[in-house]
Amino acid sequence: MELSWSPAEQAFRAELREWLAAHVPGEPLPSGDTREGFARHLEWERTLFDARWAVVSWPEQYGGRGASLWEWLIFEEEYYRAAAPQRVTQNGIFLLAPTLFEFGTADQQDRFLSKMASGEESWCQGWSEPDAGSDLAAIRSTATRDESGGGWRLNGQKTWTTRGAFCTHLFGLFRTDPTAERHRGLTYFLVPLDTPGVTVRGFGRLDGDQGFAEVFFEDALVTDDLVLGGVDQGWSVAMATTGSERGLTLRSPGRFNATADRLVALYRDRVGAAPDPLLRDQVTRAYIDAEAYRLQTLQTVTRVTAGDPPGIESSLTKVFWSELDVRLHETALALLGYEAELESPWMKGYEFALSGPIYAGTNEIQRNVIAERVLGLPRK
Amino acid sequence: MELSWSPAEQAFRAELREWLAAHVPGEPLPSGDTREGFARHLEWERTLFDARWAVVSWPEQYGGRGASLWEWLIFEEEYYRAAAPQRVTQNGIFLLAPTLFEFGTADQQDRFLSKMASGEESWCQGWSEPDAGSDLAAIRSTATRDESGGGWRLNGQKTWTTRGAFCTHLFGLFRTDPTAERHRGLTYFLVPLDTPGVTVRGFGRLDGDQGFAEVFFEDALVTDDLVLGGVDQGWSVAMATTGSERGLTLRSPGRFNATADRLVALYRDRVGAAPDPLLRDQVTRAYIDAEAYRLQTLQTVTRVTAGDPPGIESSLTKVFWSELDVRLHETALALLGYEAELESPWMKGYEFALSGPIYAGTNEIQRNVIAERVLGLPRK
Amino acid sequence: MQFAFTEDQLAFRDAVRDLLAKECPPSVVRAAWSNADGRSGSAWNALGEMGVLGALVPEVSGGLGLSELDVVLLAEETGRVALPEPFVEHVLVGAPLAVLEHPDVVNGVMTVSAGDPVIPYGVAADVIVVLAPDAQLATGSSATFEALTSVDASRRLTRLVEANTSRPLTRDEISVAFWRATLGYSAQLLGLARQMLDMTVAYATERRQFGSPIGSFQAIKHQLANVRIALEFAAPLVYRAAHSLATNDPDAALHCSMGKAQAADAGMLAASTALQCHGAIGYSYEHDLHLWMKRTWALAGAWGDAAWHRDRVARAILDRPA
Amino acid sequence: MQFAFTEDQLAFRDAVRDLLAKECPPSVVRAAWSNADGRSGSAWNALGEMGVLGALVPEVSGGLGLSELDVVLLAEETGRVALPEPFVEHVLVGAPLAVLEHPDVVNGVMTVSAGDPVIPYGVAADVIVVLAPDAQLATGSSATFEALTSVDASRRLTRLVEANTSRPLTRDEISVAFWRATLGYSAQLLGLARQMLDMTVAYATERRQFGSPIGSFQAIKHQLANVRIALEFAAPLVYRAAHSLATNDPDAALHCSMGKAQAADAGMLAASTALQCHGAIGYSYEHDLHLWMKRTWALAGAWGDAAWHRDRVARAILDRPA
Repeated sequence: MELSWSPAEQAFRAELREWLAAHVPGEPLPSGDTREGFARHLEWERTLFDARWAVVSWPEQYGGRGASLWEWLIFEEEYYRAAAPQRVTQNGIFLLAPTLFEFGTADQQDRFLSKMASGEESWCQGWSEPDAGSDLAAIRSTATRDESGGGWRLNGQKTWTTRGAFCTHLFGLFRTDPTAERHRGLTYFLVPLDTPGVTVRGFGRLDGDQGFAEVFFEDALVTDDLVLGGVDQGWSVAMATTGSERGLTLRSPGRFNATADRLVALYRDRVGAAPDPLLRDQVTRAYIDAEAYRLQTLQTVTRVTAGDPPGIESSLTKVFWSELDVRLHETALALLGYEAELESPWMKGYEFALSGPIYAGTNEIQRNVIAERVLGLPRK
Repeated sequence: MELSWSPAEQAFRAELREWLAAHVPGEPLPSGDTREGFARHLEWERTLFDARWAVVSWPEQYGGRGASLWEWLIFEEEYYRAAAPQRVTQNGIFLLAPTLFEFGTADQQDRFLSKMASGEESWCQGWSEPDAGSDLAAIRSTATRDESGGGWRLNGQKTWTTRGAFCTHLFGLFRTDPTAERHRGLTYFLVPLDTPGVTVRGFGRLDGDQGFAEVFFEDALVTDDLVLGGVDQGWSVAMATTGSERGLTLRSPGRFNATADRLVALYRDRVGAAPDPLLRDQVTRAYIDAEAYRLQTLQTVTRVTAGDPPGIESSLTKVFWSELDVRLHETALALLGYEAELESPWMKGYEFALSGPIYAGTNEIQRNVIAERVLGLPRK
Repeated sequence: MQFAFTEDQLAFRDAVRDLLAKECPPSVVRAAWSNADGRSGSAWNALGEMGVLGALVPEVSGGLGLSELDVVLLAEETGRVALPEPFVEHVLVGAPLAVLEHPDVVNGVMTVSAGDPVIPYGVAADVIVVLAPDAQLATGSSATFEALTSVDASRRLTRLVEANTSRPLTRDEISVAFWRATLGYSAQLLGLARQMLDMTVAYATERRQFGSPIGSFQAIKHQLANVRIALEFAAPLVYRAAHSLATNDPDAALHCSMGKAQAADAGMLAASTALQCHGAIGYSYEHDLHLWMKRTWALAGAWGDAAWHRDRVARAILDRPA
Repeated sequence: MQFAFTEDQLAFRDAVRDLLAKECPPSVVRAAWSNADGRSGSAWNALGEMGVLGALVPEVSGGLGLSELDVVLLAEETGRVALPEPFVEHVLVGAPLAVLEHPDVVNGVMTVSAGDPVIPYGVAADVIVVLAPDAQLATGSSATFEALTSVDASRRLTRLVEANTSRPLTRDEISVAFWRATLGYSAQLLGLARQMLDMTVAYATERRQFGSPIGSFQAIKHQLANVRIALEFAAPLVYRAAHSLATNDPDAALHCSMGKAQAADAGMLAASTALQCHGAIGYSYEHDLHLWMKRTWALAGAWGDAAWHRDRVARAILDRPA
């Protein structure tokens, strides 16, 4: 066991910290879940990309630094510590890109990855449908073969598509085999949102921002080169993405450690010398949990680096970080007392945190997965 | 709304308090879940009975005072406040007696009630079987018609029978119609444990006391006059009892208010002037919850007194008091720190409290009942 | 001993419930998020005509001369429909204090709002009661405010900057005002929670995933059962607090703190459970759930949050010399 | 950066696990509840022959000269089988302190026990380390004890009354002893919890009610999933604490407190969940579950319970000047 960083890693951190100190906007940007804020965030992404900080773990040819997972962890730590802007490109970078690297053709990789990293093209996720939420396999949107058009005709509706109203592209699952049921007969498509027959309607999330969208497909033609992975192979292709969404990549500990540090600062600021007998324990528990999450991640990264890919244990991680994030913000709001209802980063953060136990597989689904696939309890 | 006691009720309380002060043993009796302790407790029950405090809410002819539910609540408050001995006769008094009053023949009532109240005859409950725990309707023990014997032959096994090894009688359910399934075809029998063919084996509970028993039946003959309610009607007859076990009668608030008061005293004793920042809130929550339970009971008794019997809401009560009892004791043990592991009334009480969420329908079953029958959520 | 409301109290409750069902459907709450003053309009006038808005005003001053016990269920009903009005501020706090100076508060022609220290609907109110930093009764037209933004956009939160025409409040007035407001918010929290539970039960019964209504899954059943349990053991503390205020019980303040702490916790549990069981649908701004949820967040923190009130209980039961 | 144990450390763990599986089945734990000294007999000797009992003793003194990081997994294994021995007291606390005066502690021919202030197996021990009220190293034969009764009848708890032959401990010795004991109990709590979880998963898979294995019901699944989650996020804190002690990290004490608090909470959750999922069967004295449960209760409270250790963390992170 070795819990200190190598000189190279420390140098990486130092360079990054210096760059962030020089470039992170002094004023927080407007929410990236609004049209104007999204544009402002894309400019920031461009700045990150030009300095090759946008996708540190990617190969250099696509704008990355070929950084190790350890360096990526350091990047996340520093990024959140610096309170740098939210990553509006994250659905592409964290959800689609791993799948593109694994299943994409060389042409698809060349065509999409760099533009994704620079924010020139922005991607939203087309999983959920009105009747396919927790039950993702209930997808009904179809893709019908169109030989004359040299591709597929998309029909149906996706919904709860994060930032769909502002993005240029969508990746999602459509049913190519109408006779197949549940997980079978689905195909993974890459869809430019300006394709004729595609209509996007933004709608509000809990916090009022237009961060959600419904996407309607009416005989929208997508060519064969926009199929990712094999036809009818969509589910297994997508699971790689879901795996990374539910697992390590989206929720690095940096975010929660930074929040825990801000919570501690808030406690000291509000409570001063006399310990608040009621909230002191809550703050301490949340701080310890954030630390536990960081250490558990180091454990996981050690395993992954040794060639043992993150598996179903990612369900444990998802439940823990999402409920920790809620606790961190609940505790902060409790410290704010009557001011909790006022507009503040803590309230905004609380509203966002409340989505954690719901998306990427509700925590109810995750606990089923833990019980059945980690503990081996019987399904029926 | 009137939240004060009438002069008559205050007089009742004063008389009782005086009597308890004069008669409650200074030294706590040995556990009533041991053979020797059980005998000592029966002596105490006899003392209670002779002073007509054993069953205050019963008619005078059976040793009661025809007291109101309100007076019964007062009795319980004072009884627990005085830290008087546990009621080893409670299974008869609280579970069987209501059923006897409702379904028993005049002969059965005369034959059993007074002796039950005095402790001359002591009753244990024969519900559970090795394969019928939460799933009570899975009862397999049988009663087969024996015309020549003028009664029924009992066969099978009951288990987790509280204090079964010390009692003289058992009440329980047996399957009289082998062709009927689940809740149908069961009959409620009153069984003297000295009946030939009945074998009782005591075994230990969590705390080590022999408070449990297995009861084996091999062609044990019980005569027709020991059937309570109609043949094959056992389930509906028993539900009255279960209702009272799960509902008001067994868990009057007095017990929890007295425990909460002792917890507050313990906190003051251990913590002194400086508030313990970590346990102060836990103690306060537990105290408030005990108060809430008392008030909710007053609400229920008001309804019952107005002729509206306690219904399925008793599931809400059972979950709350059983989990409150655990919290009260957990908090006390936390206050005791390293001394928590030492023999003490708090540890003994904790071990007992842990049975609350399990018996009389596990809290998992109770939450199903609340969801389906109180909230109306779909079964399937 | 009788822990129940009278026929009259229940009949009054039913009448107000019927009125609010008609005058304050969810569309009115949603509209108040974006309209001029954040208020319901007609619902307020209808309550005024019914006499509810002067319920605690003595009859000699034209009110109904009722007690906290008579109005606690009415406040709960206004919570159930998330009525966007300074109902508690006016009925329980402001009208009884202001009626001598401003007789029109009795029927709601003039509106009183109140806060400690922040005041909902301050700008729209004709009269202001504020308990901190300087406890005073002020004429709205003479006052200037700092506008604040509440997570519940209908609350139109303000902070009093200064008022020219005002009188200070006595210590008694301050104490009565504070505990009545605490009681009123506790009751509204119960109503909000009951409605969120009902909404969620209805949704879980109709929404199907994996071929079954999600309400048939134990994970949903047990979460909702826990909310029902929390409500079952919060409401009696709130009703007892109302009785204690109405009878000047020496422990009335302690009882109000117990009620607010428990009602706030039950409300927060109901809110997060309702959201979790609704999933992404409930997370959508277009769904009504968030209107109830955000009102709950606001009321749980105002007039002392659960931690603050539990600390008061702790001081009373733990710290006083044994 | 590498958060993992070495092949050697894991191999040592496996060897000890195999030994304990053979030498300490549940029957040995149950027997220790009623036998003369509450101990395992052969398991102790076997551990001694393997060298485990002198693991932290320097090689110059005949020990293995290993670190806390090398033995934390061994302590976890002794928890998994609920080994009825003063393992932590001897291996992590006593042997390194006593070896110069009593060389035979290295192989366990002499047993050291330790406490703060109460001492398990005090009467049976040849050497006693006690940290309070007077921190000293004492010869068992020269000491008199007050016998105490632990809820875990195998622990044979005692309080030192007086010892004739003893030497006081230095501040450093006290500090090292306390934090090593805290670490050892934390690791044992993890092992106990893992075993209770395994027992319960096995039981829930085989026990049928309502026509299905009870482990197929979501109410059971989610409770057990919560235990698994608690363990997943307790273990890394304990292992990190071991590393910090082994490397003399300035924050080692803070890290030990985090580990004990989290491990104790996880253990208590595992215990109550295991009991609830076993139902009346687990509530029976004849069932082995209570042996693990009561050991968990005892270890959770000893060497500082969760509240005490969280308070230390709070002092470090919240109260130090910003």
